[in-house]
Amino acid sequence: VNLTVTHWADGMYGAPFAVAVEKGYFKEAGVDVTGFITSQGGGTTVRNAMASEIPYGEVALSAAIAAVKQGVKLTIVHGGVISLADNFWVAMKDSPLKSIEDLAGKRVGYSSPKSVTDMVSTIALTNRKLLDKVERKTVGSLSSAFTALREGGVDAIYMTEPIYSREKENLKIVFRSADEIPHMTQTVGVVRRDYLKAHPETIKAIIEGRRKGVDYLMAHPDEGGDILARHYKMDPAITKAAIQNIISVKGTYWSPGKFDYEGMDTMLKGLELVKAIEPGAFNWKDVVDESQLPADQRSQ
Amino acid sequence: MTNVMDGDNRQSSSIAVSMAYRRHRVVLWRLLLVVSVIALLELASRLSWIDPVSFLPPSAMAASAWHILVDGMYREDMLLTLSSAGTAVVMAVAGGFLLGLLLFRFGRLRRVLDPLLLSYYAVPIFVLYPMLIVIFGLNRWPLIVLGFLFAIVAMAVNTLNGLERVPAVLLRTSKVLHLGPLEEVWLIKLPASLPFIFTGIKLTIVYSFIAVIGGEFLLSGAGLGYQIAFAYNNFDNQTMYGLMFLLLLFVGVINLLLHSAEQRLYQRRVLKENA
Amino acid sequence: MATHLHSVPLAQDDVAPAPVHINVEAVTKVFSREHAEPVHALGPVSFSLRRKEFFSVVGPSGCGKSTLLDVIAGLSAPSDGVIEFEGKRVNGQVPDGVAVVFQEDASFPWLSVFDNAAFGARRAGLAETEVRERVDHALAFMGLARFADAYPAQLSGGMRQRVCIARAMVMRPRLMLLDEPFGALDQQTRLLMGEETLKLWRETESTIMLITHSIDEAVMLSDRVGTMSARPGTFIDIVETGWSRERGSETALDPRFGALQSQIWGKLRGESLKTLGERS
Amino acid sequence: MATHLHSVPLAQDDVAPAPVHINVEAVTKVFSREHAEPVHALGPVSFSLRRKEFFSVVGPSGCGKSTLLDVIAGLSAPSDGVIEFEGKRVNGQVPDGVAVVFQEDASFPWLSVFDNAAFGARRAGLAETEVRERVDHALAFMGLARFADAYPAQLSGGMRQRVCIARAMVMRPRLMLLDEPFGALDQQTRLLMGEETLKLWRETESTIMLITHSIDEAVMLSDRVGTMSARPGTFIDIVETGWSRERGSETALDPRFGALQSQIWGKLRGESLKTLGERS
Amino acid sequence: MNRPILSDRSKRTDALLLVVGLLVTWKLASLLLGADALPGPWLTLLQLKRELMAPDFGAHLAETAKAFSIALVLAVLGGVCIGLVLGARRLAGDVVEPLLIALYSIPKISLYPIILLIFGLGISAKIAFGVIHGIIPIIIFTMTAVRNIKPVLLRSGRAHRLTPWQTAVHILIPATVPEIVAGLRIGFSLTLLGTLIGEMFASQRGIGHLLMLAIDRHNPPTIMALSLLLFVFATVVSIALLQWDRRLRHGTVS
Ligand SMILES: Nc1ncnc2c1ncn2[C@@H]1O[C@H](COP(=O)(O)OP(=O)(O)OP(=O)(O)O)[C@@H](O)[C@H]1O
Ligand SMILES: Nc1ncnc2c1ncn2[C@@H]1O[C@H](COP(=O)(O)OP(=O)(O)OP(=O)(O)O)[C@@H](O)[C@H]1O
Ligand SMILES: [Mg+2]
Ligand SMILES: [Mg+2]
Repeated sequence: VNLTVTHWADGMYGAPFAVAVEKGYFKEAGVDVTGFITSQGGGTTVRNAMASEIPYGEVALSAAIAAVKQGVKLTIVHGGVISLADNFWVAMKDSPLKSIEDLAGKRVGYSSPKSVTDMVSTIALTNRKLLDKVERKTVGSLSSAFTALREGGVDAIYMTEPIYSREKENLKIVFRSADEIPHMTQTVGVVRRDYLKAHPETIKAIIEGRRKGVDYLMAHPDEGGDILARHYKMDPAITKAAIQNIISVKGTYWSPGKFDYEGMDTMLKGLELVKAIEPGAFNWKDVVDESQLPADQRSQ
Repeated sequence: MTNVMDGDNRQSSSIAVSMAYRRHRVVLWRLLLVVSVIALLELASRLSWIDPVSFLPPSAMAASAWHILVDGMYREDMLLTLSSAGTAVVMAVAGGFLLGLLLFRFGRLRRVLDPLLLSYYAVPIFVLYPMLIVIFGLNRWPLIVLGFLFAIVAMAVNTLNGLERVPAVLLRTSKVLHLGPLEEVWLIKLPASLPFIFTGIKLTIVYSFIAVIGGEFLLSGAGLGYQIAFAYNNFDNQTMYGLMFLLLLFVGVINLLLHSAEQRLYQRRVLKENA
Repeated sequence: MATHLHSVPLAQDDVAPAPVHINVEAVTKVFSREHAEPVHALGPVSFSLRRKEFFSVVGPSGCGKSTLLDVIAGLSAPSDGVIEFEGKRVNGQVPDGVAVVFQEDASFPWLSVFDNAAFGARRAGLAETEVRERVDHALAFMGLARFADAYPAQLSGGMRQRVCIARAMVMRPRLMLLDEPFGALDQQTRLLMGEETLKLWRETESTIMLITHSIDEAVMLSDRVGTMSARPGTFIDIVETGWSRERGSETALDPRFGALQSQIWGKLRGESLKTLGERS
Repeated sequence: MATHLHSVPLAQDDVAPAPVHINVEAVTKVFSREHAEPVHALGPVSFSLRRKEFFSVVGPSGCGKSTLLDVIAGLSAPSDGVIEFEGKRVNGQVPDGVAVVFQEDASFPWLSVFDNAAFGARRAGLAETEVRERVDHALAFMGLARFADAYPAQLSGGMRQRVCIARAMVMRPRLMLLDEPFGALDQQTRLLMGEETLKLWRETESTIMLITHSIDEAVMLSDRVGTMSARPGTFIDIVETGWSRERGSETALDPRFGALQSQIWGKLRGESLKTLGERS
Repeated sequence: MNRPILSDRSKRTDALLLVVGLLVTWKLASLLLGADALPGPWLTLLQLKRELMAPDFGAHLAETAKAFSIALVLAVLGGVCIGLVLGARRLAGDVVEPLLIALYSIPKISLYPIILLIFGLGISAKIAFGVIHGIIPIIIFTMTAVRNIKPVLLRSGRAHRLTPWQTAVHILIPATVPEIVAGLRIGFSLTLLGTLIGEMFASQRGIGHLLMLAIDRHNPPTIMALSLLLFVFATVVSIALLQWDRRLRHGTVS
């Protein structure tokens, strides 16, 4: 069967899955995973996930929240990526910019309003009291962002792994998002509610397989890099560098399953801040179901 | 002639009714079609035959559209999109017509370019976006140019089709009357190929909108397309369908206006029978 | 300027030889077809028209009459030979002062009858009052006054052809080339139109070359009648009628009428038979 | 089935009254135009054709002849009145056994001359050998044998019209409706074609209604000639010629020929003058 | 009117001229914009070779080819048939045309949820995307052409008592071949585009997916290589259609 993983092949969220498939962890746990689906945009990914044979996916938390708010019947079953370790703000190599403070009076490109890059830059700059001193521009996808940066349309842009590791000779990091915002959950695992009820064991198996993948990755980052490179069809040097880069940031990036409610709240607040969702009560209890997590990963 | 036209009163009034029907039947049928489709969709979504997460009842779409309009929260985005698409349409219509003329005039140019003209639609045109940014900078122009590029060929091809269908005897007449090349275009070729030109304009409008909105959808941070994309990704069906409804309405109205202008021009040329 | 005159004697009522208006020398036309042998459509043809002459051409179907007209008007280049109009060589361009009425319907479907008739005059930059006057006259002349606001789609075949004649007439050309302009008219209307054409010809003093399928018409109206052979068309006979300029349909009563008619008829019969004679 | 017969007496060489083939009763046609007063184009017209009759219609330009043909063929519905063909009402469909040759060029530009001529026969499902035979015959008949592989764009106006006649001929219809089919032909060819049409008519035993602009042709070929008034066209006169079935162009030598001709001529003159008389 | 018949050699010169012209323009643009934004021809060709050598490229290609060919058949058959009907039935055409065009203008990507709902994930969703992109231009072109057929030809058809089907096959289609082919050529390309867009959303296989990936990863050489591949493919088909059109048209234009 296919599983849905957001940014499969161009983000680091898929690494545990790649390892779990390669090492047979999913099979051991009792699901035969053969491939992964991804697509443009969080909403589409959630929709694709809900339409799949196993309606499970590791998707952007923001998309999951939006979906729940609009009445999609899904349940969040595990934490995914719970830090911003793969998220940087970069300038051209020869740029004088060295830190977030240098951005005052400069132009920074984020992808689009109400997006995660909008939110992260807003929070980070607000924390540093720089928000009104920096001119923020929308630059769209990474391709056009890159072009804008190269052509001098903006002075710094958002950047994510593993693209950063590929382009690092041309770029320099101005600041790392994780340094400004230590806790923020990016992705979570979601399941269609009726499926969870009918096949809890399948979900449990997926979570278990993924967890083993995470464990292996932390224990053998280099081998993990090779595996990821095979699945992503990339140069192993790049994936290895990316994994190293992520691990070097303190804090957990790939959660073995445990939820980081603080990071989830940060995301929720951030979304409200950039007006991506209407402010209002949102109770995690109603949408999170920890019953499929291994005992050591549950909150209580 | 009078004895034919003056039937008894009943007959003439029934004739009047049938004449009125004839005149307005297109509008009537169109209305009927639209209303019944909408009713069907309304029913289907109200009765939850269609998943409410995927689809809204049309009445809710209309309500949301109305709300958006009154609220004015997307006014700027709408103006942005309309002005970009409008600029693209104007450029593409003019450019496409000229291109069509050139191709018609210079057979060799046409033979050389012909195979490329249509195949370029096969390449997802937004891969050009980064290049356009390099050329035009980080503003609306890359999108406008995207709309222009996407639409111009449809216009050119239709112009070409139309020009080819101008009866040879009319072109010969224009030679006899010593029309200059410009006059010939304006007074003979353009009116003679008008039906095709109209089709070209209609497609140009559609393609410009598709490209501009699609571009916003994927690449930009503002405009109707972006807002639709955002609402879509956020599962905000109210806003998404509301905006789509407005868009549909807008393009629909433009098309209807064009269509009726076309009809008015046609009437003279086409046999209209009262049988 | 070519001074070559055709050997046929001048009309009797001309005192001095009228100047040559158009001169056609050794003109031929061959159409090449893809994947087929070329069609030799016309010629070699040589003749000249005097200024103010009324010249008619008759010939079997497909013999190259329309082709000849095209070539003279400068609408298509001859494969060989030279055409001169008013002393200047015709060279891929319709010379000024020439009007053409084509065999096919050439009315503009998007213009009303009035605007169709006014088209050429307006392009020539005439004042609108002048245009209006000329068009009104021409439409009345053609019996179309009541259809001035109609569009060609609402007219019968004959009416559309009359619109085209009106359009040419409004231009007051020095040379009128008419390709079977009365083809879609009934015999009686045709007769009337013929007389009107004579009137027009006298009034405007233009040279007229008329292609027609009616020998009677040709004989009745013309100073000279040229008879063409079957394709490739050449002139096998050019007869002078000798009518005075002030002629009308009463020429038909002239004893010479019958003689001319049967002379042409005799020539034409063989050619038409040749054309149709390709039958098995 | 209507048994109403027109009051004009039957042809002399028919012994028993021939059955009615087509019956037209009180037919009118009004074209409504948007933003303009409607045009009353035709009628009311009533007449019938006998089986195997050769009927010609003459009338001034724009009087409604083509309109009448359209209505009879079922190509457009009459505003009022009834048409019956072989006892069945014609109702918005061309009945089986009817072939039409239109006034305009209706050759299919994408088909060769041969395929054009074969079009109807092939659609009717004839065997290919039969089609080939008939088409070869028809093209030879029309003097087009050498152009079988040409395309209409390569033909002269008259040749295209002959292609359309061949296409109708190949169908061997029981009723042929011909709208000025010889309009683009020269007089001599026209005469020859007329005689061929007579031969065809005798051979195939079809009923023919011929719209023509030539009174001579009408008188020479027909059993009866109908003369139409100016628009709205009605029959002001239907004369019986009384020729035998075995006639040819020698009818023109018959003393009655002149009388018939001038009778029709007289009627038509007034109507044509009326049409053109709208002039100022 | 009598165009000189072109020799094969001058045709070949034209083609060569075109290719060289395109390559030079491309190279110049690449120099001007920088190889990072627009990789030059040689770089692109190298990348294309690399893409073609990739072990699973064949599978991607096959996936796209399958979805596309089905979509194309549906779009062409459907488009031509609907176009013929709408063109021949004036009333129906007048009623439907503005609606069709208006519908066509909404971003089709936003129809994705509905398509997903109806077709689910996988090939049928891609096909649906291809069809909705390609069918409308074909309809519009066909309809316009049918409406502009000389009336006397249609009357001839009626005089021969053709059934609607026969009328379509023997009159409407041959009389409108040039426009139908033009419609096909646009429709062909747009169907391909639609299929690719479908793959970008609903699939993890196919050329469209590769292209999206390249865009997401910001990989200009791959983007250019795949675009070139598509472009060449579409051009070849376009030329073939053109050739076919010329064959059918002989004699029609003098
Ligand atoms: N474009 C063309 N290509 C090939 N042959 C042509 C072309 N145009 C005309 N012809 C041929 O040239 C010959 C003369 O044609 P033309 O139209 O001059 O005849 P015409 O005398 O005007 O006949 P009609 O009286 O029937 O109008 C015909 O045999 C025709 O087949
Ligand atoms: N579609 C139409 N709309 C309005 N009026 C029309 C239409 N078709 C024909 N008419 C009018 O009907 C009248 C008769 O036309 P029709 O074509 O029957 O004449 P006709 O006798 O065939 O003339 P001709 O000998 O010139 O061909 C004309 O006056 C014309 O203006
Ligand atoms: Mg001719
Ligand atoms: Mg007529």
